[in-house]
Amino acid sequence: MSGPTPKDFIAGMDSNARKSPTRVVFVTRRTSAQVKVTAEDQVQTYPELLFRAVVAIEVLAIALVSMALLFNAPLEGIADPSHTPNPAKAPWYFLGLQEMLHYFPPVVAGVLVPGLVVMALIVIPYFNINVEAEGLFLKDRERRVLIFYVVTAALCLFLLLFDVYVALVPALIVAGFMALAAQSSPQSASAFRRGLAAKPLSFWIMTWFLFELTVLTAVGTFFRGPGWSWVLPWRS
Amino acid sequence: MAKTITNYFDELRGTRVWRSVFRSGSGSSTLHRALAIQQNVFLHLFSTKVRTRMLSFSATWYLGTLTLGTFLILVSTGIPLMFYYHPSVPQAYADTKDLQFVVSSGLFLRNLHRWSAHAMVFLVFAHMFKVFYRGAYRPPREFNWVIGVVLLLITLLLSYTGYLLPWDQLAFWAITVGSNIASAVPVMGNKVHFLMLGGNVVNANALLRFYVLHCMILPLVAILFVAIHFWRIRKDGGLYAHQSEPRTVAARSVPAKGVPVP
Amino acid sequence: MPLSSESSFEPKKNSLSALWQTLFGHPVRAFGVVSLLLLILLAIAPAKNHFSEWRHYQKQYLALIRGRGDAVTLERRFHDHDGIQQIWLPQLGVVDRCTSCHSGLKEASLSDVSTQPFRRHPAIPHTLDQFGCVMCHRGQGPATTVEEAHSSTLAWEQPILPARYVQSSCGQCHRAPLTGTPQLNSGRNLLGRYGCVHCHTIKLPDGSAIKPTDDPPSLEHVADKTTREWVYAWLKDPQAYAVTATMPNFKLSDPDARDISAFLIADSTPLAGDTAPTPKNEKAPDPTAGASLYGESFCASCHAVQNAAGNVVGGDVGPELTRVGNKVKPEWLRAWLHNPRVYDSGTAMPHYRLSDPQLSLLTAFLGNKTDTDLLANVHLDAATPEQIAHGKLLVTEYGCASCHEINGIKKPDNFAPELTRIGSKALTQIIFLPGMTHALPDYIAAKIRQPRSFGSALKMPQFSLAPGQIDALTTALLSLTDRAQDLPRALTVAAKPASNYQPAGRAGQLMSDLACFSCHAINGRGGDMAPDLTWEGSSVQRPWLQAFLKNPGTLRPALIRRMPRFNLSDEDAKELTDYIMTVYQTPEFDRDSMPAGGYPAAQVERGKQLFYSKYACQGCHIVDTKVDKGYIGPTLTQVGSRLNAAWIYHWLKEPQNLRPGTIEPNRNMPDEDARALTAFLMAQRGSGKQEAKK
Amino acid sequence: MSDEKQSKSNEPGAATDHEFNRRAFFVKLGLGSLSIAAAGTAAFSYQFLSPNVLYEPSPIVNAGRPENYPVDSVTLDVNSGIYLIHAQEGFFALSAICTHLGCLTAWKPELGEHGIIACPCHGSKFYVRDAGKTPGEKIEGPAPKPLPWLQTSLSDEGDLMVDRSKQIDPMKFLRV
Amino acid sequence: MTRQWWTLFAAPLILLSTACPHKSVPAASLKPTGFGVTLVESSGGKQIGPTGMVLAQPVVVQVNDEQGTAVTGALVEFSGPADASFDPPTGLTDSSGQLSTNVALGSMAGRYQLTARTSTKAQKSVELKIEEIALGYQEEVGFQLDSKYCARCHDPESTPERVSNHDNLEVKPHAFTEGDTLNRMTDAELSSIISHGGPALNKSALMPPYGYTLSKTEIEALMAYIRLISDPPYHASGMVYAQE
Repeated sequence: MSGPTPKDFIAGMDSNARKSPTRVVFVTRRTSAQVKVTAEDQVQTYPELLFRAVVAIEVLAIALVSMALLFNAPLEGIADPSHTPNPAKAPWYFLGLQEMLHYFPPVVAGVLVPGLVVMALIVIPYFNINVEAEGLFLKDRERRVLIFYVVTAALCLFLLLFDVYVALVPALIVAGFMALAAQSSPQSASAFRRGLAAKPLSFWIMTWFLFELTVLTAVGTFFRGPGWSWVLPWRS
Repeated sequence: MAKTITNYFDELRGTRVWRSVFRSGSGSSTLHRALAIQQNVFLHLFSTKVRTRMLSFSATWYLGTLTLGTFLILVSTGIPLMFYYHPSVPQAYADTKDLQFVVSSGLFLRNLHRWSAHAMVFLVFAHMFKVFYRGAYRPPREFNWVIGVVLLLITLLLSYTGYLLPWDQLAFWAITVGSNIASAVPVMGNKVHFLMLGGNVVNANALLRFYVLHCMILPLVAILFVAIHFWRIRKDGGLYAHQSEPRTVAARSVPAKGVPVP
Repeated sequence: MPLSSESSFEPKKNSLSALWQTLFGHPVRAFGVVSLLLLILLAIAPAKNHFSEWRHYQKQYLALIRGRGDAVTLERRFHDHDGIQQIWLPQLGVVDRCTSCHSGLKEASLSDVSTQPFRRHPAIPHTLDQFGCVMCHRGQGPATTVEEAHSSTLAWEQPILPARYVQSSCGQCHRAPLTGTPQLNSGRNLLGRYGCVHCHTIKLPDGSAIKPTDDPPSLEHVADKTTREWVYAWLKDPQAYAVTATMPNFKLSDPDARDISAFLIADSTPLAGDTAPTPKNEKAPDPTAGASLYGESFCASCHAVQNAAGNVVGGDVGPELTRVGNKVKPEWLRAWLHNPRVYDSGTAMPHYRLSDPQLSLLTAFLGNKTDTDLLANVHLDAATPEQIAHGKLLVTEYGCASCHEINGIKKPDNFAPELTRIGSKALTQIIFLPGMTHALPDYIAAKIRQPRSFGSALKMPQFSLAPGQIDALTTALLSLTDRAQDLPRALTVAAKPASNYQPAGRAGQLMSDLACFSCHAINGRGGDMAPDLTWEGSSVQRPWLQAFLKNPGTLRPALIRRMPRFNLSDEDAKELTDYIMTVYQTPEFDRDSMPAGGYPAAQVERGKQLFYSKYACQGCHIVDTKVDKGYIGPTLTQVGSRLNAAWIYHWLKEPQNLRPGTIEPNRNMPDEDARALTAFLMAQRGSGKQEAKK
Repeated sequence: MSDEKQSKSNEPGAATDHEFNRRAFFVKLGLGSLSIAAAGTAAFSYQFLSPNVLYEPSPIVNAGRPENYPVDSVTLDVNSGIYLIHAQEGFFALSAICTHLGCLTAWKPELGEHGIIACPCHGSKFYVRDAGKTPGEKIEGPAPKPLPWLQTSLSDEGDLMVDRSKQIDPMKFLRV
Repeated sequence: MTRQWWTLFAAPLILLSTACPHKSVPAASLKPTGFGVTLVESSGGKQIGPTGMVLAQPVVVQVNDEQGTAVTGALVEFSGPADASFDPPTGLTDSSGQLSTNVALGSMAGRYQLTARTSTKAQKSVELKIEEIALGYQEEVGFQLDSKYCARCHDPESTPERVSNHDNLEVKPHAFTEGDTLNRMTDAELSSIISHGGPALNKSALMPPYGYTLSKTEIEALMAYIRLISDPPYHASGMVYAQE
């Protein structure tokens, strides 16, 4: 089928039923179904997708092989329980955790926070609010802005209490964008602000999490030296 | 010459033996192409068709594919490495050195394994965030998202257990620091720590446990979950395509008869 | 990314983008190109493996030996062991692949090759196959790349040991001194001699600890001996008082030195008992007589004095005496010379039985050895209690009691870090100074050279050591490795156990009173300045020994260090003689098995012939003072009345058997020659002239 | 569906013969590269799996001083699997590993006239000291070959050395 | 989308280039203020020391001008075989025209040829060769044995600590450095004279036999030492390590 066909609804694979409701067809007895579906363009998985996938994996392999040829994996002295290197660092993906352990008691940073994060990740799809994918401040604006300010202030206070400036900075930046989003409307002239206004709560939480994760991991990896004190990576 | 090879391929795909093994014969018709997917034990996890606009790079960044790629590289480099590795103290360290210095290309394989492991952790994270920002976790895909979270944890565990195996200072202290986090869990933390290390400190027991987890249990669990993950993509209606994205343009972008089938 | 679809294809801007389009514009093209790239990259891995460093060196080696005369042999020997070479010594924990590149180590015919890694290894008493390389040279044996093997970038083990410290490796297994390791031997001596082990514990693999060999004086009665001003000057700079002083410089500030001196003097208790005999109506003693008494008593065998040219002349057993007059109080000095054992029961100084006039002479002579500059600028006010209290604090803080006995302060345990395994200290545990080479030897040497450069708050004092001594000490410390500690007992070469032999009875008391062991060794204990006396009873004749103890004559004219005269009483001399003659007898032979005289003249004459012609003994010994000039061995003019015939006979047969290490060569003498020589030597009873001289 | 596909391919400028051949070339290039890579991987694996160093005891055994072996003695070194025999003619070494299935044989001085080597597994027996027989020769049993003679030599320090990796012709004795 | 596709091709090249090690030579930062035309050795040549250790005396060289007067501020560089080291390796001559450096010889026993170099005003290079001897383990053992057994007669130098017996002997022993005499002896002859004494080679009986006192290895060590220190050098040993 080529060329646009005027129609009201599209029976598609889209999952957002509110946005594109599926047409319901009543089929009477002894009448064969006559459903006109404008299906989306599809191609054969083999070879179209597989070829691309293979090329993607090959490109990845090229990158990794070059890296393996250029840089040797680290290997230090034999494990010696009597000599602790300073600093003793966990694998990089745990350095965000280790950085938090520097501020919070182990139960909080090592168990509570990661546990909550994993729980949050698991429940995200089942969380009603996310399904709507509506801009956070589009509805019930005053109340939500109030809640936002209270929550942000509480979080900042909490971080300040533990002197976690490393986590405070990303939190404040994200909060700043959220404040901007609260002031933006979908009719805004700026595309950026239109975009901000349309972001749902889940987006903001995830962005905050991503930002914190990146900053904490980067700090733990590059900016921490002996005694978990600040160092500059370029001044080894 | 080139032609002969092509013919030979076609002939090969037409033979009874080929057909008995792969069930799909030669030919480039849509049916044959569909059969090529359906009748292959690995490929049948995919649907036979995919929405055209999902082929575009920006749709997925191919992050899931790339993650699978790192996993394949890790398996194919990890198995050879096992041939030269004894999970015992202090032999493990000497073996790692031997891999670096005397085993032919051992250093290369170890490097590739190590960097791929890091890449996999990174790609899994990236994949997760990409999926989230595209909203691809929404019903009916919510359970596949949960499987994805489980796979993230498995990936972290795989990487973490592998970290100890060289038995060097880096490994030992990273695992010591990491395992002490586990013992912070109230009530059962110490039990978990004890069970995980097979003792109170990181020693030969811990090495053996981590080895078994790293080489045996976790990869099998990972493969199982990856299979479910892929299968669920098909069952949940293929790769998620957001309605707000342009489709007509994407639809035109791929020539229908793009790829000649060898 | 190469997966861009054709729809995004824009009109060709330039040839580069056209090429990009051609190669990656379509998945199929991208697949072809990317696969090819991957293939090329994958091919680099085995190629990299094939062009590994060790293979490169093996090729170079083959090129090197190709043109040589014995190329065929060398090549065959090389190809017997192709590929990576490995020496594996499970019991030592050594895996060693150095010979993969160092291919010519065992090839004697490559002695003219000077390029590394193909040099021949110089001769050593160990074989490569049994010891490997890293046992001695350290470095990383399993490595097959130049950098990792030698520099060991992450200090997996230790980097290659610089050649100047390589003797330390011998010390890992060999506890006893070796001929070929003078530096290690001297370093080990210095550890004891400079008292390092007073503060640092160094345990040996057998569990014992290295013991100090210096004898820091007790300070319990220091006020009897010296003045506060001297203590102050000494504390400020011990080497200003005596250049050979082993006491280190603590770099004390003026107030600190003032307070410590105040405390030490205040803390001192007077020595109990009547010690100093009061001199009676003294005349001014004659300085020349004092000097000659100093010389006759052979004080210089143990004590050194700085001469006008600034050279330190004399022995190093006792302290240098150049400025002793500044140090000691005359009454203490007199008491000390009278009987040193009263003040210090363990001193190495013999108890000379000096007469009162002699005491006065020596006291005056030594008391005049002063340096007016030494104490010229030291003016101390009376000590306040605060100063004394602060001094005590400092004395505790600096661990003075580790070396000296001080009233009211206990010797601290583990005052300084234990050095038992210092030679294996991980580089990651070391904080280097800026600009320093990151290597253990450099760290240790720098620590010894200038301990306080690692931090002004550090307590370790500044020792006064020559560069060679620092190297020696570093070598000795580097030998204290994990491997040395953990080596299987069967593989170590133990040192002779330290002897604590103590002669018994009154003679034993006499021998310690005379400090015989300061110079002589008996049964493994004692100094090496004078002959070993273990078999002295078999060696000498009783009358000679008794006379010698009373008045030691000279046996070796070229020696400057000699047995002093102790002014022994007859009964003391007899007591000692009896003990020596009875106890110190060798089980090898019976000393009375050969007669002292009555040898046939022909045999004596034959002995003389043998002495002068066949064996040419006159090269080292003197029998006839007119003709002979040999100054190496003892003079034999009176040997007939000195030694036993059986001793001479057995000595001639096998001298090292009776006194290990003696330089008298073993001549493998036939019995009759030895007998004839014995007869000739027993006939040498000295001329009357020499008797008279004595 | 497939009809739609077909119709799409007829778009102008889509797949000319030239274009098709070019694509086919790239496919072949890709598949060819991957097959070479696969073949290379096989060679690579062979290389990788062949160890370059071995942690095995040296084939050269130091048997100690010759004086420790009296004339006409047969000594079995269980650890290294060799017999060291001091015959009238001199020293020689026999492998103690049965040529049948590799069991460790035993020295039975009480059997035969002069003692024999017997394998406990399948009953092979070998001569050692019988006159007129080459030591190592089979008496009976399933062993296909006689016990091999191993190279013996004297080290610089005068110790007896046996090289288990080198077999020599029988009846070559080492005289000390 | 990057269009720098060529980086993919460049990667192997980069790989190859990283495989080749680069050596950088630090430039001398000293600026000479004077120039001489000759370089003479003041002291420190022909020393004997153990391998790798700093020689007891520093090596001192002097730079002179045409008139033979000392030149101050001339730049002198020391160099030697790879593993010999100098402290300092370069320097300017002092007011007496001299520069002294502490030398540590390399790890191999043998003769080390060190080079001192200065340049004239016309940028012409002037060189001076200095020779030192390093004792290896074997030679060190030989040296120790020499001092214990041999030097008392063979070394004519007398010190208060060790009086030489050399002058007391009717037949004067050869100093071990006398290459002209000792080099003519073969190893077998030398070994024989040490083991069996002078009469073995029809020489003086004053040389006693040491074959029953010293072991074979000790005699070999002694010979290695004698061969190494002989002057002129013994042809079959005393390997010369010149600048590589």
